[in-house]
Amino acid sequence: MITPGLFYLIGALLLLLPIREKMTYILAILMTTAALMMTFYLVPGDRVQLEFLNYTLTPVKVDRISKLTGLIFTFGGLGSVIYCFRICSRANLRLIFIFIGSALTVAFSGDLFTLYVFWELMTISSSFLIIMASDGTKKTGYYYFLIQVAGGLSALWGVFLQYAATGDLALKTIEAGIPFFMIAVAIKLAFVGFHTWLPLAYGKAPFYVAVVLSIYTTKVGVYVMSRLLPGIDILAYAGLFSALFGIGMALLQTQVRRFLSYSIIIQVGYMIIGISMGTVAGITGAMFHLVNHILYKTVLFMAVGVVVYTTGKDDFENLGIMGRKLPVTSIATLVAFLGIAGVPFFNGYMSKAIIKDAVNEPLLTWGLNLMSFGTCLLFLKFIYYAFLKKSTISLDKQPALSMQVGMGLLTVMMLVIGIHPVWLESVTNMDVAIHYFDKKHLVSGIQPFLWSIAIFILIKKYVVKNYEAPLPYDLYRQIAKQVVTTGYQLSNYHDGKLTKYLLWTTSTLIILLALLLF
Amino acid sequence: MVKKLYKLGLVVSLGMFLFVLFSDIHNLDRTSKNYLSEHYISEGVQETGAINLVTSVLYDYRAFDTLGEATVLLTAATILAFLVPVTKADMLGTTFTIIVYQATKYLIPFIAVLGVYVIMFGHLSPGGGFVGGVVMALIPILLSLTYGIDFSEYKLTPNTKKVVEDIGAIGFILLGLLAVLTGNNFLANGQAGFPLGNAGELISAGLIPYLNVMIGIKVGAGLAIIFNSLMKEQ
Amino acid sequence: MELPFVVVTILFCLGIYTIITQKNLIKIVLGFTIVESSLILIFVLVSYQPGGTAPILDKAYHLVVDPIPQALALTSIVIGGSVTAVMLALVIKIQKRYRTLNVDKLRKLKG
Amino acid sequence: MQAAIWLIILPLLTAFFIGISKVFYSYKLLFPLVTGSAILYLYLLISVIDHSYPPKVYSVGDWGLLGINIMVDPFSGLLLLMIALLFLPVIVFSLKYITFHTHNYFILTYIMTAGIAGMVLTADLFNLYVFLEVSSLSSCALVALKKTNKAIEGTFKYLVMSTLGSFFILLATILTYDLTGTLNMAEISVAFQDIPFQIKSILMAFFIFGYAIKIGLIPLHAWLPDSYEESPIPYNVLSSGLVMKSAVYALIRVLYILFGFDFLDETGMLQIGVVWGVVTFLIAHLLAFQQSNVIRLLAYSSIAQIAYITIGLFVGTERGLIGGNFHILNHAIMKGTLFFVIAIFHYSLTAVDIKDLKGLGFRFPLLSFTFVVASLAIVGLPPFNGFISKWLIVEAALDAGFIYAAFSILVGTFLSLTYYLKVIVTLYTKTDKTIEMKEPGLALKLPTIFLGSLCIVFGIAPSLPLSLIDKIPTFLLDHEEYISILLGG
Repeated sequence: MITPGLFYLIGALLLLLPIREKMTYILAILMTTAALMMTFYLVPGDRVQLEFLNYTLTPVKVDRISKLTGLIFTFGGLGSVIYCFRICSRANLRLIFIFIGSALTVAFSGDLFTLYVFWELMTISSSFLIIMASDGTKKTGYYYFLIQVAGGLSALWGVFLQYAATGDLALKTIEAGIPFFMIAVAIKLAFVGFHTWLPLAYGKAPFYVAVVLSIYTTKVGVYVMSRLLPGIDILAYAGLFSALFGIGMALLQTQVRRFLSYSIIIQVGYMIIGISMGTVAGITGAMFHLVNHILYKTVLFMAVGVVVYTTGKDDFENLGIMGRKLPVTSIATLVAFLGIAGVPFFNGYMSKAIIKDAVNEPLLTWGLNLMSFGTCLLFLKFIYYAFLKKSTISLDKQPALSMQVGMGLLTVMMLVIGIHPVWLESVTNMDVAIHYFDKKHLVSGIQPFLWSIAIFILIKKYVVKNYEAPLPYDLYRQIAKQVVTTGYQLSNYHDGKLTKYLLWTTSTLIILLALLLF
Repeated sequence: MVKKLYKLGLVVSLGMFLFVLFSDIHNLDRTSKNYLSEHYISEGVQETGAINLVTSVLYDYRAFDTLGEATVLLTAATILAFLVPVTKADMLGTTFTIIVYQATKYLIPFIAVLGVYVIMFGHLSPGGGFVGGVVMALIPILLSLTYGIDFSEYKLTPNTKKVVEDIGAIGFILLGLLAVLTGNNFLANGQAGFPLGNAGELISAGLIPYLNVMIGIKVGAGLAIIFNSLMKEQ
Repeated sequence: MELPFVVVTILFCLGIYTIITQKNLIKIVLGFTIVESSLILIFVLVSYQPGGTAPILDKAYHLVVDPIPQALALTSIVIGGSVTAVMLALVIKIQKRYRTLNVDKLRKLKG
Repeated sequence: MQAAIWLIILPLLTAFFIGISKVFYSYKLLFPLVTGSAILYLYLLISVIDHSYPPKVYSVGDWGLLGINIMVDPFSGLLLLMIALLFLPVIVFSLKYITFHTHNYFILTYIMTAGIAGMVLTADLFNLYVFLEVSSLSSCALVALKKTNKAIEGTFKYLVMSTLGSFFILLATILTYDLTGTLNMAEISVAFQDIPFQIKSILMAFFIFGYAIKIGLIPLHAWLPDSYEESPIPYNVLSSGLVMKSAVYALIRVLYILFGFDFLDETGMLQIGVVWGVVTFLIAHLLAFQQSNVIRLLAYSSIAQIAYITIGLFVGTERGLIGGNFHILNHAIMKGTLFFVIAIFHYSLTAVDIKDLKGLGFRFPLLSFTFVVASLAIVGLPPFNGFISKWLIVEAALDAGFIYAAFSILVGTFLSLTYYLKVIVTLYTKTDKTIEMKEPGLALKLPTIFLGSLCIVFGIAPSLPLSLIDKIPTFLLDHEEYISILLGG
């Protein structure tokens, strides 16, 4: 048995071969489908063990949660690879394959070593995706790489502490070094305060890169959090805070992709709350929400991608093209919108319902309602620009067929899950014992949506207004500046004077002697 | 001023440490005798066949060190040969009276004989390859000093000296390898069956005189190269 | 036996002091030769034995000094000489290129 | 063990023969002589490494304990392995790259290699000093090879610093002889047990100071970037890969064999070493970020990596020694690759400033990829070799209670990413400038890619070198075994 991620990694290697373009497509589809099939037939409980250095590693370990994550990862991989293989270069496709492959391996890893290695591999491949994209993204890529590696190293330190405390590298709830794992996960999740990379990277990177990154980067964080840090109460409030912050920031954005990235922060808030409950229902709800979120957020990113592809920019104004010229994209966007709004019979509804059921604190319940309401309000803005507002934007070129196929694939899946949520449970053998379509859930699901429509009509002019995005204050840049200044001063001391160097040398000798003698 | 005092302080404290170290060593109660040097002194003559124990240490017991230092000298000569320009040489413009030129001419054979003597009798009397080599190097150096570098290098071109130096070094290694041919370790002398002869005779001590010759050649040529290179001006 | 050690210590420290305080390149090289001389003096001190003679056993066995440090001293003299020669060559070269012997003017490499 | 002595003689003979062939045959004999001897040398190295366990003693001149012994054990086997991995690639590379003073370059390179092999193999304290001088003087000469102003200045600084270090090593060596009456390391080690604490500490300080200058720990490092900047770049591969490492080797040999682990623990040298390492790499990383010249950047990075090695070796546990030794090997490979790539850039368009590298990522895709791999490896990101050794070092430091050191290594990893990423990003920035360049041949590319691929191979299969390295700690932590083998032989 092998990890499905291996298909992607092998695919990346095979793409090195000098094959024709058509063959590339066939290869890509073949590999992604194979990974999907492989994941589908994995049996929970399987594991592979391996001796490395002097550890016993478990590179593959399947259980229900990882299977669910793996399924949605491979499915998203299939959709996004189909979406982008026509429009990106082969080098980038290779990086995308490595990225997806390592994300999948993380999802199936059974020990911290494997997890860390592929976690960093994800960082490396995604950073190079951003860096190689164009000259405009160099600085973004630099920033992204550094922040992600900082997170990775934090996780590594946590791994060391955990290993030193327990002598075990198995993937389970962490006992030592929790703060460091928290920082690591928080950076991946774009938690408020650690979120600076997310809008920057997704807003600047080419749209197909943003599509791929949005599927995996934050979601791997969610998965790892569910594995390592479940049931930490305080995080639920932090998640709520993060989501509310996301709502506020999203409202101020003028660029659709930045808007969507802040919306990711909101949705991740749901998952954090679910996981922090620590109960089976909570975690299951979070994982289902992860599935749903991947589906609709990817579709939204894809739709925006189509807009960027056809009109060249991703301002809100440009969305207007959607309603008139791009039928497939429009349908997909609508379905995704209803999904993200949590309207019954669309996919977001089911997981939100599970999470809401799992939460038993009034404050959090209210928070969840507020979050749903905020999300709806935000996306009404989106819908307004896309379908209601008059627009004069014209098409530069037609979207590629592959883009629409990839988007359609995910949309169909969304509809299936929305109409028949129990199917998702049965595929993964996770029974949460909940009646999705009874009165109580329907009401609580539809309520925020209706309210938001009402409010939207009332305060429309404030919502759809183009605010000036606030200048972001970035603590990390300040720290970096300090460090660079220190380095500059140190460098100034090396002014080439041999006498000075000799003086340092002799002083060292005396210090050494003194230290050793006394 | 502060800097100067600081430097002075550093050196003084280094001196203090050194003094502490020396007095500690001096006060150390040393009962056990130094078995290595005892052995060399009592058995050295029988084992190596050389009367001069320094030579026996340099060319037999610790001949490997000698190879290393020969290499260092060769490296220095190589560096100087390429570092300092080879193009034009000029000697301060001093001219000497004829007495100096003639005396130099007549002195050279004597120096050569002295050099050969010191090298050949290295295992019997004070001296050896290094000292003899230095004496031999005096010949080109004297030539350079009196007749100028041009003449000296006309008589003995730098290339010739370089080749002589290399041959000396290679010869040393090849002599060492002779023992390997007879199935012994590198640089073995008495153990490899080379006749040690009667201690005190010229042809004795196995390989030591030959090693001396090689080192003498090498050091002479090397020093000549170094000296001439340093003197050259553009 | 104390006095030679004092001399050696003073020589050594004087050399080091020359190296770290002097600005003139030639003087720095001289500092190195001073340190080297003091080291060779230590070799001599180490091998010294009261009443001993040079380790050449052409007559009957009698008290001789330790031959090993003498051999080692020879080696280190040669090494030191080579290093000094290379240093002087570099000084010549620097004088040609920089037109100065002040060590503080050697500042093309920094940072 | 006849092959062991050939490891020292063969390069020397080659160097001398090149000297002769220069006069009589000019360039005709150079190529066959150099390559033939390098290949033969590789064969000898492999056969010696193969027999490095259990350790073997070879007595030069058949004198046993009376003379000089050379000894092959796993620790020296590791250093020989590094010579084996680097030497032939460097020679092949240099044959194409070096166009000035070619003969001298090869003479000095061979002498330097002989010196390093001698340092690695010898079991005699004074012999160690002699070979140290051989390698450092020839290494100085190689720095000066270009004869530009900067090269001369760098050489002078290097020579002054390195000679200062040598003096203290020599002083300590003489006094050690005076105290123990012998120069054989094993015998010294035995005799040292009766020597008072104070004398031993001062002697140890001298040894450490002397070798630390050659290693380049901050603040003894200032000569190092200066000497790298204008030297022929293939030499830098050997310099950072072997010259620095041989000094580390000698230091560890002297400390662990002569003084013994218990004494190091007692004097607190282990703590000092670890703290020194931490300070060194933090400062070196900050300094490296400031550099605009890639070679200087790599030089500072070398200092930082050496500091990691120092930490690994001074942590004082088995895992630490394994990690440190593995990092010695890895650093040689990674830094070698980086220098090779930069050397090719320099060969093709004389670019050594970071800003000159613009757009080369698209011009030389494979080489730039190699550069990226090697720099990510040196930063310490998985799945490359640098990660494995850093993992081992951090784990060992944590085990031994040096928590601050372990944490700082991770901070250092982050800092090192900042400047390597700067170079990488510049490599892949498009530029409008039309680049005029010489096309690098296979002779330049092949060694580079060989070393670069090792970065990946040793990352995925670390057990290949670790099978050798795993045997090292037994001979260092407990020097009794080493001593008994040396005395018994």
